[in-house]
Amino acid sequence: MFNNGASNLAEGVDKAFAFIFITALIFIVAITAFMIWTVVRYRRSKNKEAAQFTGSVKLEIIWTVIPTIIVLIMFWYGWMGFREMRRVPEDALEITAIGRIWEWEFDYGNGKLSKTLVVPINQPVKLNLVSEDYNHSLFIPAFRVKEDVVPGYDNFLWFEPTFLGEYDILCTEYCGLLHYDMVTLARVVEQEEYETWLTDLEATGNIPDHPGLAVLKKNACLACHSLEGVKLVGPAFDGVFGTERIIVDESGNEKTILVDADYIKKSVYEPNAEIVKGYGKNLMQSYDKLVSEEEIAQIVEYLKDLK
Amino acid sequence: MKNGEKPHISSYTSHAIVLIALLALTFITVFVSEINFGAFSVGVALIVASVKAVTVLTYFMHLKFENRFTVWMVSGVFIVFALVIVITFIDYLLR
Amino acid sequence: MGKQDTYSHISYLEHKGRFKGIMSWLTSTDHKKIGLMYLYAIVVFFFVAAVLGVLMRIEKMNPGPDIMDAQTYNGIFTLHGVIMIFIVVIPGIAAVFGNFFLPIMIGAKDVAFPKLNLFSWYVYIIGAILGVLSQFAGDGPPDTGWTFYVPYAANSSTNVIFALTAAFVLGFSSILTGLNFIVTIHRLRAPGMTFFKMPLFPWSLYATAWIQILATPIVGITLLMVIAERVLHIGFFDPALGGDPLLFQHLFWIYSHPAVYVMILPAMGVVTEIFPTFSQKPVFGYGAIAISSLAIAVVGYFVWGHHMFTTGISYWSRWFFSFLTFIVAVPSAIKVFNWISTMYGGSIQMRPPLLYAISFIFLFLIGGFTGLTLGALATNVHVHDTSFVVAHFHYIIFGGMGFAFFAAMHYWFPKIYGRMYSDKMAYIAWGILFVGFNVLYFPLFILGLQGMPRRYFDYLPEYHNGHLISSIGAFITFTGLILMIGNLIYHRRRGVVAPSNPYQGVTLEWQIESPPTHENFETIPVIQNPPYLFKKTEK
Amino acid sequence: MTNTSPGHTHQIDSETGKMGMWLFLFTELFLFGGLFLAYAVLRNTHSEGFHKAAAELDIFIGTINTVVLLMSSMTVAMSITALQKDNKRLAIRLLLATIFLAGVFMVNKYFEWSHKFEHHLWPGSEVYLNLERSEITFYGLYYMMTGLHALHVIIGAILLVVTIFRIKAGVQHSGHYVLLENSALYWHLVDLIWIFLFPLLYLIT
Ligand code: HEA
Ligand code: HEA
Ligand code: HEC
Ligand code: CUA
Ligand SMILES: [Cu+2]
Repeated sequence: MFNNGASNLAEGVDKAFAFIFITALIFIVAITAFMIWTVVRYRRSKNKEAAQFTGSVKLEIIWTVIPTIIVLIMFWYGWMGFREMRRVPEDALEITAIGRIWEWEFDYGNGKLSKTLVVPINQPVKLNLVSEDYNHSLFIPAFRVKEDVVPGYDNFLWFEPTFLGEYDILCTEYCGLLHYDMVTLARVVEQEEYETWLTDLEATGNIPDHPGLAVLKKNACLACHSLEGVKLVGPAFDGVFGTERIIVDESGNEKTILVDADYIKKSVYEPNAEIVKGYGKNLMQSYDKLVSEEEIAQIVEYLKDLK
Repeated sequence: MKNGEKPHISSYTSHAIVLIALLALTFITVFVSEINFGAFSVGVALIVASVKAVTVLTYFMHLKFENRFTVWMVSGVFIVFALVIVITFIDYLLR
Repeated sequence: MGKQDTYSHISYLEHKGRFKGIMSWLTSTDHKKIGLMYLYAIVVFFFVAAVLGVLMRIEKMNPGPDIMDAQTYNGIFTLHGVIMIFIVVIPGIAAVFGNFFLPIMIGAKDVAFPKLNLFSWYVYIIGAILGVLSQFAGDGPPDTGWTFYVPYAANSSTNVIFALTAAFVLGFSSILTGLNFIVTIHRLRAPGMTFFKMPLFPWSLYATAWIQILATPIVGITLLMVIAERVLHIGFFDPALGGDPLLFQHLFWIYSHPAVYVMILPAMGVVTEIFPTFSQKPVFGYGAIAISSLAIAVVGYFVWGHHMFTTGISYWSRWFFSFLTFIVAVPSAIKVFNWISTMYGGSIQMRPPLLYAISFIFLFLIGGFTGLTLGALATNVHVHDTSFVVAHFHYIIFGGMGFAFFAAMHYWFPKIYGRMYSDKMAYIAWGILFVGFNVLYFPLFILGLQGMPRRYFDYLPEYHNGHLISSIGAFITFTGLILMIGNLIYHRRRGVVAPSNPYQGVTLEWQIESPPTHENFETIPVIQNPPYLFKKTEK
Repeated sequence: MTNTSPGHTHQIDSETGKMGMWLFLFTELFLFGGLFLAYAVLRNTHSEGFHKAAAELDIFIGTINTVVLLMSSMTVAMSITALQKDNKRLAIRLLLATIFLAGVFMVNKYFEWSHKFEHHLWPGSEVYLNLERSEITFYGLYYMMTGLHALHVIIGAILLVVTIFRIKAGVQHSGHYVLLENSALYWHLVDLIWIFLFPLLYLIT
């Protein structure tokens, strides 16, 4: 294909593609050439009288049977390439890939979490796919693997990287606003390098978060609200509590209000009622089903301390 | 009616008989559902329901006296629907 | 029974109903006027959606935000998809040319239920208006993509309900049209016209109508379920409430795959009419073409799962759907071979409709074979939800159904309006359109193979070149389309007066006046011969 | 339905009308079909909860309603016979009986639903959302299926009322009764769907 396959599965995919592509090329060129030839050869100025035959059972059978055989071969190639993708070797390294709006996270067990995928070369890797909210899809073009990350389903994929390097990981199931930005890297490294990397990886997953931060993480608020003063989709969270804001209410009037517990609650339950000036409407959805009042209180506690 | 052919007129009694049969089937399912057949209870209930449905179709809905094509259509449609269910379950049962 | 009308030689365009002016159209139950009303509505909506398409291309000319933000982009491709699929191509050929020519081609004076026919047009307009309203009313443009995948569609804060209702209402209109056509074909064929003496365009409409009737209700109820889910938080699909997100995809594609054959079958019917006429030769393999339409309809009903190969459906389910997907390709192949054999040995007159029909085959081949790439399990894993898919369906919908639509417009234009368009302009427009089309969509295949996902507002720098070329193609296409439509609009009133049979066609529509009279036929013809007989049988 | 466009001055003949109706019934069938499919799938994944929740439904009311609908199906079928035999009065009476039975059905439904509502069990309510996931799904289906069905009962009854007026006006008579046949077909469909809803929702516990 157009970039070299960097996993063991690429061969099956590329073979199926090559067969279909070549067949297609032959048929498309042949049929187009035939059409052009007939149109020229039998043009009215040269061929006044049209022949009047109406069909031929023999030809009909030929062009039913031959395409049937060809498509069955295509099907077979496709199936063979695919069969590999579902046969996970026993010794595969298992990593959990978590998809949430709009980031990937890879759980190496024991609380070791990483935003990029690092895997050793020539080692089968099985990714268990977990979604925390909507449908996502984990796609690594260079490895020719893709599988949807569907909430409530235990999907998986596996591959054995065969070349060192860095490869894109993309999300290919539409998941809302920053779907296009749900991109990260897969790094294929030598076995030793992998081991040192894993040892050095801090087990952040084991340190309990502030309960408020846990709520923010669980609901992927941080996809839009940074904790470090950066403006993402929504305003940054640090230092908001207790400051003044200009907001635009539903009838378009501007008001200055103080950020307090009630305002935060309202922002979460009815985000469109009062929009912070300078931000778009309808970007943030209501969380009234997802975040309880208790959890809001925890968020408020957390934001109070966040300076 | 076309070609002056006479429409079939079903008698009142035949309708009454059909009703009695349908009621009998209803009571049978209700009764059977009290006994637990385990996994089969769904099957039994659905079979009885299908029998009832066919009865309604043939007698009340006059399929028995319609032209051939209507009968074909109706059966075809039910087959298509059954296939849709079966094919969907290739996914769910073999997962 | 009833009073006997005297036949008047006034064309349907001038025929006076109870009302005058625009009301005479809006209240007319004449299938021809209804067909034209669909045409005008569809053309308008096509422009709207096409402009949205061009906006997307401008945005993607360069990486990074250029003329819009991500939310707007998501709204735009959703509206583009919803309009194009539900408002433009699904009614498309069937509602426009089917309405206009089906009764004429089978020797009837109208469809079986003319009032219902008018009613479906109103339902269609209501649906279309709802679709447009979704942009303005409530909480902002829906941003789910035309596929409305749950859980996202159940949670998005935008105005999804409007779009869902619109699709539901439009589906209802489509069902009623299909119902009307089936009954018309069964009950109103001219005396002597058996099923196998019926022209092939009606045949394709017949197969289409069955799909419309048996598939559309499923998506209807599915959309209602999503609405219920949003309004009442019923847990059908949302896993947070115990639902099953893949169930939604099954239900959605049970309709939406067959729907793609609703788009393409009438298109195939159109070109099947065009090849014999311009070759002055009976269609090759009449029976095979007729039966393959039904085969596509029947088998095509059961392949929906090929849109779900990577969602985690069971191994054997993937196997089964892939297998059937390849099987449906065979009847399409049969048709292609029969079309090209129809030209072989003919006396071919090259005119714009034939040119469009030939380019239809070319583009359909590319779209079809890339469909096979998508249908093979291994390759699907790589190209699913990349711009390869986008290129596939633009080739097969715009290149296939779209070009067939243009072919039909040129072919039947003299019959509809009684005027001729300019052939020269039509060729120039075709040239620009054809080149632009390929420049626009071919790069998307390559991008997709490199891994460019679809529905991406922005992209990684390595994909820049392809996007740039594609965007340039959009402008070329735009020019070509404007020329083509302009040519037709201009000559609608000002063209040379057309004879009743400018291309020496033999099907019934060419045996009556141009434009047809209100009653279509002075006397209902009695059919003795097969439909495509260019020379007398007695030698 | 009569046809105003010239050249079509005849009334739609009964075969044409009936065929249209059958096709329409197919679409109705598939409309419910989608729900049946959803039922099958969700039941497959949540069988425990479905059993538990179904046990809460009142089999008695369900049975009564089944009997009522079957009877109404018979009366409407008999009404065709009556009209064919030119017995206009009997035909109308049988239709009235059908509509009455439809009313009984709806009243039962009303009691059944309001009983649930008294327990604050309606889609989206607090109680509802605090049920087990699988029970939520069952009740969702229950409300959607019976609700859509009830809507069809109402439409069917309206159709029957219209038919009565057409018979009274003499438009439908022993020589021409497409409308009666079609509304009867529609009514049977309502019955047909209930025949499946009843065991699936009430009996399978
Ligand atoms: C008019 C509409 C139309 C038509 C006719 C088709 C026709 C086909 N489509 Fe396409 N398809 C779409 C519209 C259409 N499609 C759309 C809109 C989508 C995207 C939906 C979305 O996600 O938004 C899609 C997506 C789509 C997918 C899912 C991709 C994905 O998301 O992963 C697949 C997978 O199998 C597929 C396959 C096919 C196949 C095999 C055919 C076949 O019917 C093609 C058959 C034709 C030929 C094969 C060519 C002619 C044959 C010959 C000349 C003979 C020689 C042939 C042989 C020797 C084999 N299509
Ligand atoms: C009939 C179907 C159809 C047609 C014809 C088109 C036509 C076009 N589409 Fe298509 N498109 C879809 C159906 C269609 N599309 C669907 C279903 C999707 C998927 C949506 C989703 O993901 O949910 C999609 C998605 C889609 C995308 C992918 C979005 C993404 O995944 O990020 C893109 C991007 O380039 C695109 C571009 C275009 C362009 C540039 C055209 C152009 O070719 C349009 C050509 C027309 C013109 C250039 C102009 C026409 C003329 C005028 C306006 C002149 C007016 C003249 C007078 C008044 C006289 N479309
Ligand atoms: C899709 C992106 C998005 C997500 C996800 C999101 N928000 Fe927001 N949020 C915004 C935007 C945009 C605004 C500014 C507009 C407004 O006020 O509605 C905002 C505003 C706010 C405000 C007001 C902030 C201020 O500076 O006045 C609060 C508080 C808030 N969000 C809390 C949350 C919480 C808690 C969550 C998660 C449970 C969350 N948000 C998830 C986009 C998001
Ligand atoms: Cu996650 Cu797209
Ligand atoms: Cu498909």
